[in-house]
Amino acid sequence: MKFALAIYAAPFSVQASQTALHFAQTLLEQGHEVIRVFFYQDGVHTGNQLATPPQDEQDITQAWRALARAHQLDVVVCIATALKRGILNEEEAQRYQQPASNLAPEFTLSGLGQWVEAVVHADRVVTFGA
Amino acid sequence: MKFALAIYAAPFSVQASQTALHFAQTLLEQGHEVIRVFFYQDGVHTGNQLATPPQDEQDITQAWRALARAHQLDVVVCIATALKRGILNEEEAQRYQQPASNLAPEFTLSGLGQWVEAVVHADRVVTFGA
Amino acid sequence: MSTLHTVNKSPFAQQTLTSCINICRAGDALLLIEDGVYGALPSAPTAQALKALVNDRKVHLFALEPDLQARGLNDRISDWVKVVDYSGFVQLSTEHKTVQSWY
Amino acid sequence: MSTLHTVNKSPFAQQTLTSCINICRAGDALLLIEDGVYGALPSAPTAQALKALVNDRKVHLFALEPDLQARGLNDRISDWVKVVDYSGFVQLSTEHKTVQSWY
Amino acid sequence: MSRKVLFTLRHAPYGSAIAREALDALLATAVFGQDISVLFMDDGVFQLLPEQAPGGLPQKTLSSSLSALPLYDVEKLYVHAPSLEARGLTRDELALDGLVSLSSEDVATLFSEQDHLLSF
Amino acid sequence: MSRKVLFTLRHAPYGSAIAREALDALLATAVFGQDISVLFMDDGVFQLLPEQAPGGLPQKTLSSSLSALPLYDVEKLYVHAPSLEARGLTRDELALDGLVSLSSEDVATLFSEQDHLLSF
Repeated sequence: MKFALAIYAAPFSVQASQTALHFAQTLLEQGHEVIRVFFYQDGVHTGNQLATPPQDEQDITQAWRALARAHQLDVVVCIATALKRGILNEEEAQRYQQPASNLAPEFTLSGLGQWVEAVVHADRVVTFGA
Repeated sequence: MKFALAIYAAPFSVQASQTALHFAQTLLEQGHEVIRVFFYQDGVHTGNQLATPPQDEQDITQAWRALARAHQLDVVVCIATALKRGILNEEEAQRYQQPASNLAPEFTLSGLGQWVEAVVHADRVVTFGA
Repeated sequence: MSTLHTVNKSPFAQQTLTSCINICRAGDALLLIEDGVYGALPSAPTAQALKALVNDRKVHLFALEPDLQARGLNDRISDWVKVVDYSGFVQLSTEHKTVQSWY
Repeated sequence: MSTLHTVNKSPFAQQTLTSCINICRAGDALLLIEDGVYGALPSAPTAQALKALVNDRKVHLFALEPDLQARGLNDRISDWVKVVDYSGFVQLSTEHKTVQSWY
Repeated sequence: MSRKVLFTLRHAPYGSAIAREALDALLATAVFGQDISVLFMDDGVFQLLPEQAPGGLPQKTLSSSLSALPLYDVEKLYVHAPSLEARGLTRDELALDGLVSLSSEDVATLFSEQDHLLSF
Repeated sequence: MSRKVLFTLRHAPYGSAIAREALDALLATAVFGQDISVLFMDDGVFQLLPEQAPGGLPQKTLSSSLSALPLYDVEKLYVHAPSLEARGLTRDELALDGLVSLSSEDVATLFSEQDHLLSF
């Protein structure tokens, strides 16, 4: 089946981010298709490649990056809620004259339209709230 | 009186961050001393200088920066919970070989000892939880 | 068409599970995840309502095994709660037409 | 020595205010802030307990004015709730020896 | 392709950004021509109180944004009656016209008619 | 200068990072020689359940970290008895020894004896 996942929860702060990761891994293991993962609200922090967790804790951002690379996942970070929370790619950093960018390269910064498109084409939509 | 403030709440996500800001402003207006503001847990996102909120929303990070400059406030971001959440100064970015840093210059990245020291010397400790 | 409901908040702290219980209908499934698994305890304020949901209103009730295990709850849950792993979570989400997340 | 308690969660959604009410003692103050100001409504599940707190247990009860105003609650709150602004919040924190934040 | 999508809004305004960011998601979905229903439930009904004035926070007024929903052709607007009653509110005093009251059983039926359920 | 500081822990473990990060703050305060008391209350008592095994999450086991508190000379350990009772738990089955049970009134007294109250 075609799944679209919405993640509203910050990594490293609440468990929902781990739940979503585990759910996505299981979906892919079972041969389902994840047509898009959309990070919204505090979920956008998942795309921050500067996250440097201690060695004895899971690096959720790295885990999503690895999953995205292994399965060519379409992982989208909502541009409006990300800018507000200080998650930027190089293009937006330049546009707003910010001194640096921090979005991991596996993530795409895009609008809510990407989410609506995924909802339209998905057989199932699953939300992971904070 | 000498106040120490602890802020555990993310800016732009929950109101507690605005409440803390307003409380600190009022303390200073009334002649109280804010000996330290300690950002912990999701509060550390307050130090992210890449935050780019839309023009019709309050820029909480800028408001804290302005308050810190105007009153020479000691605003400390907890280093352990900040690194985990991807908030780094240049020194830590180099140490962990991260491609960029994002901590606003008005904030200091430091350990929990700074918080304990503030608690010891404060007449009042006020916590702003998420 | 039936719905899979997920609940991730403790019923001792929040009203989330109660809200979900009021909306479940026959054929739906309710999956307790994260801190929601405290709702599987017989001492939970929602315990009688959940039992009635299973027995009288024909709702299927589950709790996510790794979340029970993390919290030390495996041997403490009510016997009307079924335990599933992530494969079960995925299967439930395919068997029901929609998924409602209560958080 | 007395304590200022702050509560920032809606009593319709969370048990936070109830927990605080059980711990308040005579001479303490309780300040409702953020979504906690919904606790100032007469319809709140905690309304009778709060009234008893004020009348029988001699606890001072306040709600933060800008938070009431934001939510459209100014004309709806119980008459045993006093309204304060941020200056009042600061003053309460100086008048009591400690501040306990319930969130 | 148009899908039947229900937005369930269960959180109070201002205390968190959920209500505001839910509205943004709702309007985006409306703009893309989906068949949207909106349900206010639990503390989400507080989004509908009139006379909200968050100038002091400062945040934008949510109720006035909500009243623009019909302009986006979002016209299937529901409120969970037991949530209103528990809060001592009546449909007539709310800042949004055209709300249909639903019992818990009605909400279950509404859920069953959707292609997708989005919750905020 | 040593201050009397009470840590009140009210949140369940694993669902959020609060319990873990509270413990870090607690141990740091102990290392700096303050006069610390710890109170487990509301869902915070779930931090004390034995047989926690979060390997699948993956997070570190909280209860085993808590059992190290006496090594840090944190020995004033309290549990709110009504919180335990409401959850069907007894003091004897918890993963931490030396917990003193307090009524709500006792907790109010404990609060009144402190220089500062830190809540997590």
